Amino acid sequence: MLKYFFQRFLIACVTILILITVTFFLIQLLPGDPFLDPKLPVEVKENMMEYYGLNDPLYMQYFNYLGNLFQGDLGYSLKYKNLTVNEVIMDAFPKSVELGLYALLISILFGLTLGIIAALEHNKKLDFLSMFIALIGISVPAFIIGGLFQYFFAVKLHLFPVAQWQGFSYTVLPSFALALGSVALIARLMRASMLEIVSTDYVKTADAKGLSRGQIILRHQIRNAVLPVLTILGPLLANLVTGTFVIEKIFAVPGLGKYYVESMQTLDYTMILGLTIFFGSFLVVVNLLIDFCYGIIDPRIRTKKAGG
Amino acid sequence: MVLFRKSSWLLMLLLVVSFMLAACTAESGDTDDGKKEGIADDGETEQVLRMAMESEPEVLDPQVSTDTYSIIVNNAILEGLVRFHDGEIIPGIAEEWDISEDGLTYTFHLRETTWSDGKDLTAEDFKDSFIRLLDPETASAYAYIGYYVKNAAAFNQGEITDPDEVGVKAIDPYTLEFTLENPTKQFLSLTSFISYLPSDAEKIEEFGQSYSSSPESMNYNGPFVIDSWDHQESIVLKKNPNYWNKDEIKLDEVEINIVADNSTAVGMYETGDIDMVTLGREFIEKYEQSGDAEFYNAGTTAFLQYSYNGEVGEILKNSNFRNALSYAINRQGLVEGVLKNGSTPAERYIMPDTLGKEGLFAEEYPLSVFPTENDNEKAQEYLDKALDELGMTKDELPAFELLASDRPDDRIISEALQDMFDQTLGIKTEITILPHDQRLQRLMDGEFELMWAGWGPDYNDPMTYLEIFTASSTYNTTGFESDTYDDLINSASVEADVDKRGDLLFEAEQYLIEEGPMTPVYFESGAWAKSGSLQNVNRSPFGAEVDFVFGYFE
Amino acid sequence: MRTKMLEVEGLKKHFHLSGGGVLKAVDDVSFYVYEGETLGIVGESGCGKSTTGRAVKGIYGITEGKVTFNGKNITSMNKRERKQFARDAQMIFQDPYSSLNPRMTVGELIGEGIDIHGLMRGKKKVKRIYELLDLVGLNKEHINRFPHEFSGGQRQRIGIARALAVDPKFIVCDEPISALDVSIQAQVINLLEDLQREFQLTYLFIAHDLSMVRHISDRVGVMYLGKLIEMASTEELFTNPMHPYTKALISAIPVPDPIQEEKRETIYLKGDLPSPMNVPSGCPFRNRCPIATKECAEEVPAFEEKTDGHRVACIHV
Amino acid sequence: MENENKKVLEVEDLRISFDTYAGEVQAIRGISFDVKEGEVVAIVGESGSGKSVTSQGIMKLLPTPPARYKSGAIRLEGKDITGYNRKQMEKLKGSKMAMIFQDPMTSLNPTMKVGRQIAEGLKKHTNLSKDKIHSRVIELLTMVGIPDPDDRANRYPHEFSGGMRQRVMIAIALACEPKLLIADEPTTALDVTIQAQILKLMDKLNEETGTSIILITHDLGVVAKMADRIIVMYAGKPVETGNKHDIFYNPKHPYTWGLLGALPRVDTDKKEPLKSISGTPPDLISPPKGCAFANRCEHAMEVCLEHDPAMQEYGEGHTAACWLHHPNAKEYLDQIMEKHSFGVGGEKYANQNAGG
Amino acid sequence: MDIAKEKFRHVGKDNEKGELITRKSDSFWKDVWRRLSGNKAAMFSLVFLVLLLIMAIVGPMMTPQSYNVNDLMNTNQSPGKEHWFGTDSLGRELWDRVWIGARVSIAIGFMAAIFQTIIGLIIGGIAGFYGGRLDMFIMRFIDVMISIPYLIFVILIMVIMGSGIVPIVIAIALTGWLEMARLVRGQIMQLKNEEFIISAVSLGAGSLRLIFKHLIPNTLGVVIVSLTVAIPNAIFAEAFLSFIGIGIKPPMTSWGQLADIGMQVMQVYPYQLLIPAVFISLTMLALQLFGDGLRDALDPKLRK
Repeated sequence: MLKYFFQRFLIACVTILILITVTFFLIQLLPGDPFLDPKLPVEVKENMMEYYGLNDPLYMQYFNYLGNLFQGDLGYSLKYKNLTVNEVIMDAFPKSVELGLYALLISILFGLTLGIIAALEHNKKLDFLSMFIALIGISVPAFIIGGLFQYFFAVKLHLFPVAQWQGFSYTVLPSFALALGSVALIARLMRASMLEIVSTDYVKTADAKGLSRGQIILRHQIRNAVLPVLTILGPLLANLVTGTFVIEKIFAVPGLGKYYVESMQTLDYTMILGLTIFFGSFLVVVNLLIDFCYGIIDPRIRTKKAGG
Repeated sequence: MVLFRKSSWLLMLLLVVSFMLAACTAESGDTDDGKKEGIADDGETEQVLRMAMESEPEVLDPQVSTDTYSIIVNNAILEGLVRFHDGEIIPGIAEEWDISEDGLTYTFHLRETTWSDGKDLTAEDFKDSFIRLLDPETASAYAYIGYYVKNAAAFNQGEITDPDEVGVKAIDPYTLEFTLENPTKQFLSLTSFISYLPSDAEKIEEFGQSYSSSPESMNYNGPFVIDSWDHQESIVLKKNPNYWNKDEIKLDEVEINIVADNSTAVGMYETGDIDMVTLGREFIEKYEQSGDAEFYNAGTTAFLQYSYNGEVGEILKNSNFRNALSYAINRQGLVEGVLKNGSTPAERYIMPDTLGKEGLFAEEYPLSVFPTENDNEKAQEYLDKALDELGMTKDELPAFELLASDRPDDRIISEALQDMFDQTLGIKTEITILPHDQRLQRLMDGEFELMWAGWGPDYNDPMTYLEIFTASSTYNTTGFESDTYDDLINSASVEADVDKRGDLLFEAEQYLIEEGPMTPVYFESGAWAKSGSLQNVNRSPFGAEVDFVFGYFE
Repeated sequence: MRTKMLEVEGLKKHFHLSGGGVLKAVDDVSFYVYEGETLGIVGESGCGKSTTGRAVKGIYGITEGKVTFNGKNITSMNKRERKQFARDAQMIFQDPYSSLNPRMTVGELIGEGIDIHGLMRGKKKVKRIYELLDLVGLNKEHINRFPHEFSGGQRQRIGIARALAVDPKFIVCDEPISALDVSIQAQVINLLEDLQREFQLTYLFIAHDLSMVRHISDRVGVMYLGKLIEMASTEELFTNPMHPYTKALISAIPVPDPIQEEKRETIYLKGDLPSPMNVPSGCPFRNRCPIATKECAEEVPAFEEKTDGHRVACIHV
Repeated sequence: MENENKKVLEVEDLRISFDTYAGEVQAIRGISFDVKEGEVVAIVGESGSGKSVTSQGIMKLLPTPPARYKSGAIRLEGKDITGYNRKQMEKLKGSKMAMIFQDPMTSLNPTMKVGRQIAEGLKKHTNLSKDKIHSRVIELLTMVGIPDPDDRANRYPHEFSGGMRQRVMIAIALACEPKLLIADEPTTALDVTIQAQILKLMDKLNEETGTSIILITHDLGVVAKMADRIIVMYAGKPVETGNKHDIFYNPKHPYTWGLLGALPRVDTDKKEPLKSISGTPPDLISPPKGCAFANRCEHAMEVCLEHDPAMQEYGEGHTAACWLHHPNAKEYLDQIMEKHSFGVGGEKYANQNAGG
Repeated sequence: MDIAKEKFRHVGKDNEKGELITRKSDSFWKDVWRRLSGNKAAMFSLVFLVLLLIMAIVGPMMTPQSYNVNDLMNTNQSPGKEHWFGTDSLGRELWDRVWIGARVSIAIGFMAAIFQTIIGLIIGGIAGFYGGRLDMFIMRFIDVMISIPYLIFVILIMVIMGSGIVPIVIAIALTGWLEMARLVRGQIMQLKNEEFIISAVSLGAGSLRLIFKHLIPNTLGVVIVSLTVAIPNAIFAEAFLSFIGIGIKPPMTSWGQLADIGMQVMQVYPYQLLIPAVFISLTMLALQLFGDGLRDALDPKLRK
């Protein structure tokens, strides 16, 4: 088991190193620099480029960056000039994670329920209703959903605050808006997974034991059906945490997504790199964790890995 | 089976209920926040201003920051030698000042006051801050704002290394003297500008590059201090008890929320979460109808810029051709039909509210060159003439690239222009939309044909509009190089005589309109709405975009 | 002297698993097949019989050992020889459901070998396909149908026709009947026998069903955990099995005759087949063997000729 | 076999269809049989003959739809359970009757410990305390021959080999001492040596507990070893029933002849070709008008193509459905009986009960 | 039973009939279509999509106005007799713009989906087919690519190629192919172990034949299904790009852009949001349902 994780960890490290390298040189391909301002006299700009080390040869910039990175220093942002990327991450990431986790929770709760209902009522009214609800989640772009939620539930009905991130009530609308797509995803996956399991032999065995339908569903179907759903939770969480830009913007949530997009648009080199590395590592860690959880839930994998 | 069907419906119901439940708990949470509303428990009006800002200040360090939002915040937490308020220059930390006859020496007499932490605020602080602005080590983007001062440019560019040679002197703790390179009319107002604001050397020493990144890491000398700063979420300002003029400050607290999306901000305004809001183009009509919209001058002259470079430049250099385009533009239509934000058609280049010799430049030197509405016949005439001069037929005209940034207004105006040129003249354009920074890069590389652009003033003087088109200006990548024009601007900038200077600037504007690489389209305004009881909050094209320092609730 | 069409010497096929283990699917197996005969290979699941078949046909690379077909080492053939080998040696598969490409018609399936080896085209090819269909007892109208429309037995006959299309000399039959019903098994076995007679084919017949192997084979080899443990002529093997595993295997097959079945004595082996991932040291069979002794753990018993043409790998024989 | 008369299960003219996109598949087209106490009844037939559907039909394990009970009655210990709903069936399943499936690799829930899977049925059908249930689980595991049952009960199915899993399945089935055990091809997926072990176990349990067994298989060897009575099914219908000796030594139906002939004979010269049955079973969406086997039958007569033969009795409990035994066909029957011997072991029970 | 004796004449077995397949012969795709056409939701979706395509072609021709002609006197007019879908802030007919937007969005959806499918098919196919080191290398490469911020690519492409349909398609496809490649690789890896592939190998089939005759036809079903998923994804991606201000070249428009503009004016002119939003959502819904239907129709488990 340990050996397996160590292996995975090594591969992940190499992947991240390549990621850093590729991203580093890719950004250099973009025309322009972080200090675009037609008013800037040439000399002033020279001063700035010099100060931020952007006049060094690329390879030196690259190795400097790596050197700092190994000390855990992602450098100062070039836009928010007195904030380090570390500070930005420490400050904004928990908010993104909070939002992402709420959304994940909602997705799991609603997604599983809808999926289970749909599967149990296969080809009946509730199946269609559940799947229709799920499909709407996939069919409407997030920014429209977010905007509509905000307009109706906050501006018109005053049920929730319009925007910002100052307490539980502030989290409801953005979390739901963010979750809708993944609710649909999970619901559909769960439904398919459940339907597959309905026709497995061990469900028949359970049936032959004389278990009631509820017992069969709870003990045999759902637990096994959840496994494939689990495998997507990692990527899903990563998506939810990193893909919040639209929702963050609409609901003025001070998360990382905003920094990410903004850094890209303003060529804030250190920020782009820092966040890319951070998100890349986050993705890797989440996947490792999910792998681990998967092992706990599915005994087959547990021993296989222990043995291998 | 029947049983189970029921439970399925039950589950479904449960989902709905859980959402409703969330709503209920949220509502009860809301009542806790209820005291945010304007009226305090004792019935007296609470002096708390809540507002929204599109973006977070990039950096509050006055010598480093350049962006609109830092300027708004710094205007409230720091005070320069003078303060710019409601279109006027009023005394700031300097009680009074003397300007030498030749306009080259400014002597400021400072009042005895302290930083927010009680430390004395002296002329030395202002001097150090100014030197810091110029220090190449600071790598300030706005270092050039200090170039008017003697030897400032040389020091910034490393030609001299002794800061004492720079024309700024602390004669005694409360007397500061600036010596300029040339007489500069706008210098006094510049001293209210962000780059001239003082910063505390001790804090800089302590925090290094992280100076001003949090409330504790900076010192204040303005009406307010920062109470808390949640990055990208809100900045809360509290009244500064050590501010010299604190009696004039009515607001106890200012809560600045960072809300990027304008419709979100408007939503917050409608639900009473904020007291004032800038109105995007879309909301103006609605608020105008209810009488709640107020308009303010944004100061920007929006114009269509041309490139004189290359083959396309040969066509665009032709003044008849530019006139043809100019007459094809329905300025009134754009302003009234599309923007609706109180912008006015540009009949000249320099924004009418700009200060002239004594009063407004536009009143002292009236000019009205461009039609407010399109004149298709004239446009056609000009085009025919131009084609004649160029020796080409209309079919030989290329499809021009029209470059615009991805701001929604820029996009829509460029689309409108495209249609106008096509409908009136049959001139085809291809619009290229680029993110703001990428468009800037194209501008600075001079890689464009037509560009939708504009110029916002750095200071209240026609010069800010005119100097950008000199041959040596970094902004001017259009290929427009005219000795006549450069001479006019150079003469004006060293001219100490106010009347002569005014004449020179007017001549330069006319020349630019005739020969210059741009066609003014409109003078930009903005609209905003504020709660009825909020008074004395100003919006101005110069200085801080929003000035709430002296605001109060009735 | 009969010619040996196929000779296998010291064949090993190991798989490196992604987890890091090594699966010794076939471990040092040697045998030969005479021209025109049927050699049966039997064994339980996981004993490596199918892997042996595939390795012999050159589908897998060989870890160690030598496979000679008509005197040529199959791993060192040139391109032309390889193509000829691909034609001369054919294979019939176990699963009639997955061994036919579901997107191809019966005509295309049977014609594929003809196309690959460029044997004939156009009307001639169609005529040949009709012949083959007839040969395996299918109708002409089946030519445009898709595999999923056929029953298992019919599909298996399509598979046979597909192999026959290129006039092979040698066919590896990889459990061709184990997925079929009893009545259908007989059809296929009879067909294989008929074809062998008609075209002088040589078979390597892999199966776990001993009675069928007994019926069709001239000689039989028994495999256990990647090794051949006994090999003899069919009569000899079934009447005089020497290896304790072979004895148990033969006795375990229920005979479809109630009276005989009652009279028979079944040897029940203890325990389960070990996983081929961890084969016991020494004799692989020792921990289930009723006559195992300490010595059995010490070394792998040699696969030796005990009586004329009867080879066994057991130190107690 | 002492209580000859006590019938555990009676099935009468059971017909089950499946509704599919292509139409109604008549999977079982009328089957009647009974199972006496302690008896092992084997249902033999090839895939698609309806033997598995019959077994699952009795247990009502078929999902409805697409399955549809068209007619027939099922009586368990004399009680008519045909119209039982799910709740009523739940009480019977696992306690009165139990089932073992073909593939032990997939019939156990991979994420549940084996002990719990056995205990589940006990919890449902008995009022035993937790401890008692546990000790019963251990007892069951011991009974089916799983070594170290205490440890094994806490393991997951993937840690068991195929044979061991099938033993666990048997333990699950026998947990509540059912009257009837339906074993649906219990050894098909197992290796021969393991099959022998499992068969021995089943045989032992049958003797010890007196549980009646319906053994569903296609392997006539297994039948010969295990069964008391045999039902041969073809295309959704039984074509011949009888005790072991009737079927093996005096078969009446050409399909049974075919089945027996298709097996390699132990006692004859091996180079004699097998008697194969050519062709393929009919598609049960449109079963033929006459005898379903007629198209593959060497001895088919005109009547076979037009009329479906009814079951005729040829001795106690020995019935077959074939026109050959109709008086009108006697000449032809005699002819072929002289030429061939049908059945195994060389013993001829020639024509004793023909026309009866 | 009374049956004439002559009926008992021996006729023997009928080989032809014994091997007869009574069900109608269906090719794979015919079979799929039959099942698909039985799926009401999928068929409704198909009809909707076809209607949409037709309207995208003829819609703009139904009004005398054009999608790009301004009418500054008639901006933001509500839907009604004169302006079927109302007008936008430049007084342009939303009716025309919605159909032009449909053309653009659908074109982007299809082109991006097809483009990324082709890339994914080739690269995933190579990885799956050759396996080993090459596979390992490609998969790592994909891992890295997935973590690189998508917007960097988009901005890079926009800067190099400008705004417009083609750069957007390339930008979307450049990231979209990754998933497709993984999917195809998985399929090929699975197929490689199928007996029919081994069977073809043992017949002496070359790589080309294996790929084009055996592997690709058998992955096609899965690929087509993911294609139907890729189309809405691409339409969504375009909408997202519009939201962050990177879009197609004006005066052309797309649904994403229309919806983005509509979002801004939602509180004032709700129809400007509702109309494009409804079209986007219905199209997504239709594509999803059709994709689902296709998946079901292609599912080999249901074929037996």
